[in-house]
Amino acid sequence: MTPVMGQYIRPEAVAWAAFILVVGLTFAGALIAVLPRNIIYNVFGLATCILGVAGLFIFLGSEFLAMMEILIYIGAISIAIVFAIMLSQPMHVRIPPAWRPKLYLSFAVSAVVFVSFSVIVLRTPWAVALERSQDWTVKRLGELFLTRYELLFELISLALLVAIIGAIITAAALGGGRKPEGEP
Amino acid sequence: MTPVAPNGGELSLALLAMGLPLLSFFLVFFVTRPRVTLSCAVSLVCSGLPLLAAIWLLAGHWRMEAPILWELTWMRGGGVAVTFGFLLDPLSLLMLCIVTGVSFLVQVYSLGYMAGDPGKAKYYAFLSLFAWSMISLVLASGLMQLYIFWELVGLSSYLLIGFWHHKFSASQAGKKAFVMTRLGDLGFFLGIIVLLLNLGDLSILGLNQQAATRLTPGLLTASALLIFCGVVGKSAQFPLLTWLPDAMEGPTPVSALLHSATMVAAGVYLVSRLFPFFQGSPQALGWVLVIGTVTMLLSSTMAMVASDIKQVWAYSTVSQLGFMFMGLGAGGYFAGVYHLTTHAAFKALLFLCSGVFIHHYATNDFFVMARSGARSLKVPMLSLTVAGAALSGVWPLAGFFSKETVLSALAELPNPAWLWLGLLGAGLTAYYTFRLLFVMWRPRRTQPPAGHAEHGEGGHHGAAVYWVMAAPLLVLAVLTALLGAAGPALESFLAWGRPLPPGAHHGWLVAASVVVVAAGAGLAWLEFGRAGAAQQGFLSRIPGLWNLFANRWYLDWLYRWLLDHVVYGLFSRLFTLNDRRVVDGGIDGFCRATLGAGWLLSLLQSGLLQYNLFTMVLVMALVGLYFLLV
Amino acid sequence: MNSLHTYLFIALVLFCIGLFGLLKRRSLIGMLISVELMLNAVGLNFMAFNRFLAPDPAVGQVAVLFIMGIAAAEAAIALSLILALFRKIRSINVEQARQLKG
Amino acid sequence: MNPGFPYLSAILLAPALGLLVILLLPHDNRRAVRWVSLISAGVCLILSIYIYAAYDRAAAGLQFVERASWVPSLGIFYYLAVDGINLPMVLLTSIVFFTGVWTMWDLQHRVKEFFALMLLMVVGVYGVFLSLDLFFLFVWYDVSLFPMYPLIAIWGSTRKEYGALKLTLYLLAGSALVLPGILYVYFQSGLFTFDLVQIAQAGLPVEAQYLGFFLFLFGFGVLAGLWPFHTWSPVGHVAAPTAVSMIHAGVLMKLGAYGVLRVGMFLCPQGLADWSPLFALLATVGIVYGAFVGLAQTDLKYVIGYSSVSHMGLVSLGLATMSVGGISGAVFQMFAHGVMTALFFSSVGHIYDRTHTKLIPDLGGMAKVMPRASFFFILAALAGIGVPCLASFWAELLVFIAGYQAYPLLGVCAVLGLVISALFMLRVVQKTFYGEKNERFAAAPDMTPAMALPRALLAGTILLFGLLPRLALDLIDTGVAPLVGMFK
Amino acid sequence: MAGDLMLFLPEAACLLMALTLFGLSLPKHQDQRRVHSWAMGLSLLMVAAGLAGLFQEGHLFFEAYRVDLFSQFFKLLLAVALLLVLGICRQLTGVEERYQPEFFLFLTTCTLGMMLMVSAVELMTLYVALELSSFSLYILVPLRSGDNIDVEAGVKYLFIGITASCLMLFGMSYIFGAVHSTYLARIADTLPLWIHQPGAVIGLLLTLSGFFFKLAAFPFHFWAPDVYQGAANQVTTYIATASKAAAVALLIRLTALSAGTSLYLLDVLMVLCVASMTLGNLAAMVQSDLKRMLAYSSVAHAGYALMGVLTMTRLGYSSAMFYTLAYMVMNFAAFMVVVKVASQGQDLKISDLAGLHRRAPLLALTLMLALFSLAGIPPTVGFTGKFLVFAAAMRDGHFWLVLVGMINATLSLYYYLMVIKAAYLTEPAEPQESLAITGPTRALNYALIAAMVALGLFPRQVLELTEKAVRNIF
Repeated sequence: MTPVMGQYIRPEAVAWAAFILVVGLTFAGALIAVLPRNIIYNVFGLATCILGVAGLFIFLGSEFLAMMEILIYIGAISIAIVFAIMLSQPMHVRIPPAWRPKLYLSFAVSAVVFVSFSVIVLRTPWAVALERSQDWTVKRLGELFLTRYELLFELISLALLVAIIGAIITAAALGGGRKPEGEP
Repeated sequence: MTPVAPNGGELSLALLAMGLPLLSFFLVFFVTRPRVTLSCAVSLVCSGLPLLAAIWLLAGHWRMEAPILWELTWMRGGGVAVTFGFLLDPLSLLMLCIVTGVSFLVQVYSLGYMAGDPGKAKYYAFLSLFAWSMISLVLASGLMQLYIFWELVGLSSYLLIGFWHHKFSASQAGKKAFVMTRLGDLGFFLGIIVLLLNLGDLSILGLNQQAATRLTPGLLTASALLIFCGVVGKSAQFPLLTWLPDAMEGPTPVSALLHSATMVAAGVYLVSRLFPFFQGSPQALGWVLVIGTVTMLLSSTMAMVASDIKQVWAYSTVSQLGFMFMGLGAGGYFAGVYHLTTHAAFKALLFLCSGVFIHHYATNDFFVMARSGARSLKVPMLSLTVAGAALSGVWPLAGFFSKETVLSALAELPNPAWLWLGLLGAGLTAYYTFRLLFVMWRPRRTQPPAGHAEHGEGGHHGAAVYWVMAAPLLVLAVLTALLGAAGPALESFLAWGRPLPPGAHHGWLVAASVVVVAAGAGLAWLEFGRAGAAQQGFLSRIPGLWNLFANRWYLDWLYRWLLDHVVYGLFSRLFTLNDRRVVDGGIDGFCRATLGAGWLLSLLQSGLLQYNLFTMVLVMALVGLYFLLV
Repeated sequence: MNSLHTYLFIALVLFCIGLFGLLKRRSLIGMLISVELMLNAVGLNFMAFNRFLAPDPAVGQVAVLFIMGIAAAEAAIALSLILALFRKIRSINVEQARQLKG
Repeated sequence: MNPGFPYLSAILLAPALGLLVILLLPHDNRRAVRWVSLISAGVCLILSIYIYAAYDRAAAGLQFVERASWVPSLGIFYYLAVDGINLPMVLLTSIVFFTGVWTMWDLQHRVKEFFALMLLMVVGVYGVFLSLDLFFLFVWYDVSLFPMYPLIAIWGSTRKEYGALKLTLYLLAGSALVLPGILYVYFQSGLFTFDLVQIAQAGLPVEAQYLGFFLFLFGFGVLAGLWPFHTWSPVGHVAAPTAVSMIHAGVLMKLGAYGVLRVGMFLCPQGLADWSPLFALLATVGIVYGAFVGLAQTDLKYVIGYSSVSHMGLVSLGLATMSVGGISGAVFQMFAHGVMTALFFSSVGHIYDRTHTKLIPDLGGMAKVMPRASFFFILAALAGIGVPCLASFWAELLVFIAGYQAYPLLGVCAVLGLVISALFMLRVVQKTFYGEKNERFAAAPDMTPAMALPRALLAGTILLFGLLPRLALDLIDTGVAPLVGMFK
Repeated sequence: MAGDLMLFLPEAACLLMALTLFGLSLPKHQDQRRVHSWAMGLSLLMVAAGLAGLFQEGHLFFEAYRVDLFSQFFKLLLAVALLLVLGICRQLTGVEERYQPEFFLFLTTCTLGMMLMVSAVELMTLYVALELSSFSLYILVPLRSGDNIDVEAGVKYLFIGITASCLMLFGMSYIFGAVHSTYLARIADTLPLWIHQPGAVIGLLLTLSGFFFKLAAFPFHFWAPDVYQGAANQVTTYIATASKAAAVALLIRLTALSAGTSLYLLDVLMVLCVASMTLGNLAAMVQSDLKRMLAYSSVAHAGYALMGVLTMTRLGYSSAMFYTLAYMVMNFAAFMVVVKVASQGQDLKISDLAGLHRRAPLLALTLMLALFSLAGIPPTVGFTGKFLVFAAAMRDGHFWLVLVGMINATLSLYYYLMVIKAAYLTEPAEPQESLAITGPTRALNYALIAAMVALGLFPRQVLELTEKAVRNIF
């Protein structure tokens, strides 16, 4: 950013713009992920939303997390979803029109949740911790992984292992026993 | 009068009289039943010895000074004590003799009457049971003991009436007798409770001495009337009088013993027993008089149209009992008891005689009997005549004297109407008695054959049987003839040997009653006795009355209606419906509703995943909202 | 923008959008996508608290990281199950899968 | 306290041991199963008679005490003792149990299971009567109830599954009130003990007694056949097999009344005072109502079932009077009615086994066909209508006196019920045993002497206690008097 | 480290077992019998380890992991549950043969997850451990052979599970926001101050929802009927026993955080408790599939367990623990019979039990006792458990709750009786041959019968143990 521009565009404004952009990305992505009936749009929406969230993470002070977010969600989850979509070929399956009341019901429930939690958020006097450390480095994270969250670290690897074996078994084998007519 | 304790002899005699019949019952019923002869022997011995004991006691205490009392606690619970024991005083001794005497005679008689019956041993067991209950009733020292045996007597009556239970009418009659007397006993029982709760003392002596002073008049009257309810039931007084005629479905000796001489007289005995107590309440005595009068007249009219010999005597029993109550109600203690005594003799005799005929001719209809040649049975025929005359009050038989005492008691009353009604009753009695006698003596061949057999196996069993049955008749006939003379002696005995206050002697009363009896007998002669008489009563020309009398004033019909339409039709049916529909149905309905709710809830599990998710999230969100609102 | 409430509300909106999708979408994969949105919202929440309130900023990050990891594992299992279901009933429409009810 | 031989535990254990032995016996060995049951029943009977005789009436109070801590942290005790109230009940149980086992001697169908369940039920019954610890009392209470379901549903007759289900659910619904009641009392007493005697002595807060008694009254009342919660009883009786009916009507229904007495009235005397008008009213309605409904029944067992409702109403009325006489009468009535109704059902059971009908119109003239069975039935009927010198007369007498004293109007109605019950009992006797005999059953065999013996035992008990009521009442009074002292 | 190993003994044994099974699952063809024997042996070892570690106490992993009597009690319970379930897996007819080693593996990892869960005192650890056990179950459910419904059940289980865990995480984030820590010890210190703030209490409640899901309490019960029916019988057995135990443990731990100071939490728990009981019992009444019926009944039982938990007193917690033990025993007994009767691994209708008393008297007896126990009839353990739970509730003055509970117990009796009726009364349409019962099965039956009665009549020792355990957390 040049100093000239800095005269006209204050850093706060840029930050605001960036923030609004990020939030916009998040919400727009979320809506795209949820609303269209075409599943591929949804995946794109998810990816967009993830980008937004990653941006928000940056705003919240953790670039590392933003990176991991993009890595895991877009790099792993979204890809996996795309594969699943391709394998299950849902594109050519005709989706019957939605049952309207269900839509309203979903909306109502979400609205109720929104309202009640908004009030909760507003009514709670969130208190700031008395002493606050400002150590945002990744090193600190690494330390924690090897000390206080050591068990957690081991555990999640185990969970992932189980998930992978399980996914292999389920995806590779289940349902293989009985194929509908006409399938090779 | 303070009672004294019995000495050893008195104690053992009284206990012998009370205990032997029970022993006999158990022995016969549970042990010797298969062996008929042995059973009869046991039973006879066990009823003969109490008779001897009774006579011994009576003779030994002819001039007793104070009542003899012996008691032990039978049951005690929660402040209520029931005593078991005996109270020996003139009244109970006299009654004891009557009961044991008739009982023994009837047992002898039954040897013949029940010969060949397959249930003979059981029959004797029941007779023993009855004897035990009746003796214990008579000797009871307390009202509760009296009540207990009162009920047991009712039970024996039930068993004996329904003895030939394969006959529907017999079992029906037994049931009717039991339930109707039970209805009366309801009052009796409540009366006892009232006395117990207010007086705390149920001993007969205590009641007679203290009740009048310790109870308020209202309570006294109430309890007396309640007790009298029991009497009404047991002695078949109006309005509970219809069971007694039906009770004639039992074997004739049973009728003689229970339903004429002893058990039904227990009511009279009870009122006499508690006479000082009843005297405490003039209203109560007034009711006794009224009920007695109504009953006497009503049942006399019924007797006038009956053609079943036992029915006639049954109605007559009811009527005579009513007559006794009139005597008692009028304040004539001796009158009632004396009539009870004589009545026991001649009425038992009447039944036993009838039993011979029934046994012989296998019919209950005296028209048929007469036509079949009843006159040829000399002893029964003569006895029947003697007893019938005594019943009608023919001089010098016992009935005449006792009837006179009752009438003179009535004459003491300020209102002459009672006397007139008594005389009317006497006339009616004479009429129906002589009606029967004339028919029996002077049979007509024109009557249509009718009637039914009580004794299925009737027929001839030979001379031995005949004489076994005839012997008791003779004994009773003699008694009937002689008891009239024993009146004054009895009177002084019952009054504890004290000199009697000179009662007003109504000379004209004798004349009046003779005239009335003669009129009744004369009318009977005109219609039944004289040669060429149609043997049809004047009542048969008045169908309305005839039907009324023949149908027992429609009392039975009323009861039947009440039973069918109120007890069964209304209460029983309604309660049953309520039970099925409301009480039970309500529960079933509740259960069905629960199941329905389960079914509805299981619809929630529709298989659609997202509706489940809705519910989950919604509930949690509502829980959040709840927190915010509260 | 530098307030806790802003982020909390962003997270909440995201959560509700995800919830809406979860309840509405009939495609199981669509539902899974919605779930991912919800998990992101949770992550945002953690990070927001972490940023504005928590004594140690590392804790929130760790939590979010683990949530991501678990989300990935979950997605793997979910997708494989969805595929298995697809092979059985030839559909990934959740409303077609209703043999179990009552 | 008295360290001698643990008689009460022995009574409790004898059927439990029998049960174990039966479970280990092979299925086809019916003979051994029967003998084991009979022997354990006999042991119980002998022990019961012994403690009945050995109980020191002068000393009164709780005797043969066995007390040990079970779960100390909750204050649960293993606490067995007898006094004047439960001793007659124990004797009753033994008599009915013994005769019941004997009555079912000829059973051929799934013998092992039947006797096993019956023994289990009896263990429960003894447990309830002997335990003075609320926890155990409830445990045994339920133990005695649930075997009813299989017992009725497998070996029963008319609408057996319906009857069994209704009965079980109904009774356990009743116990759904009892358990909260027990816990309520436990915490309200502030003692944290389930020891019934201790709670009773300490006394509950008056305001707690109101709710407490309500719970016990209706919880146990269901089992006592308290109107209007009685319909399970006739339905269940009709469905149940003979011995089960005997134990059920003879003993189990007493559990309910016993519970009201022992738990409700001991712990909540003030509550009883509050509720007694309602209690007495329901009891009286039950008496009259049961008699009237019984009048309209055509099934022998229904008749007896409703007579039980009526008679148990008397028990309730006696309890509601809060007087020594009434409660003694009620306890004695429990005993007397138990024996009587057992005799009823065992006679009906015989008739049903031989004729395969218990419909009154189908029968008739049975007195000729089966004199023994008829005799026992008629004797029971006579006891049922309160004929003097049979056991229940005395009980009814006491109850009526006390009832009249406490509630004159209800007392009169109750006495009226007696006439109705006389009417319906005699009607049944007449229609079933008298009259023309039905030729279809003319050849039906009477009881063999061996099978008549258990019935004779019951009949003998009725007569014995009828002639000598003090055998029981003196004892009962010693138990009741202290209780009534608590009402003052 | 030796001391640490002692602390970690049950988990270490479990881990060892998981690794061994993983190794066994690698070869393409594996003798099922051999794998089963290994599994049995190792799980026996695990039970032994559980017993040995029962009275250990201490912290591991920088205070993130706490070993005390409370956790060890549940670990032992879990180990025993696993052993028992493995015990009825000898004939795994319900699972395709080639996946049987994996089947055992996932059972083990699930147990491991739950063991870690009961000891974890840090929210994230808790979450990941929960997911570990959940993942294993998500995979176990559709492992059934032959049927279509298994995958459907798996999918539903999964989606309800992840929804619940989303809610749970959302709640955790609020807790984190309120008390700034994920350590339960810290939370327990701070939370009572915060409990009247909506963020904290809703956070706590939402956190509980993950365990409501495990426990199948209302409103997170919807998976239960489907999964019980859809999963292989052995898996259902496992879900119905072990995972319930872990859920109760965590509910106790988490509600204890509020120190019983929140009336609101109490209200909510009460509502959920009543709703669970009533809904479960009512819906169970109309079921015809046995496992489905048992599923609804387990919803009801979740309500009873909640009743002990919601009092948030020592008595309540210890009674809830006892109830869990009781529930495990009796439910296992019931399912054991289901497994044995469904010898082909098929679903059982209630009517399929017809004539069971003839086909297998011992199984019928066990079933009857188990059902009576479930219905809360003394002298079985189910009664004692219920009694204790009710006592705890009554002590806190929840009279109506106890009354509702008892009425529900009566309702439940209805459907249990229907099953007993089928087993004991109904005769099968066509005669079926009797079931062969092997010696070990017979012994298992006797053991279960003895356990149900003995624990019912002699609860003293176990009760003292649970009371002691509760003192560790509260």
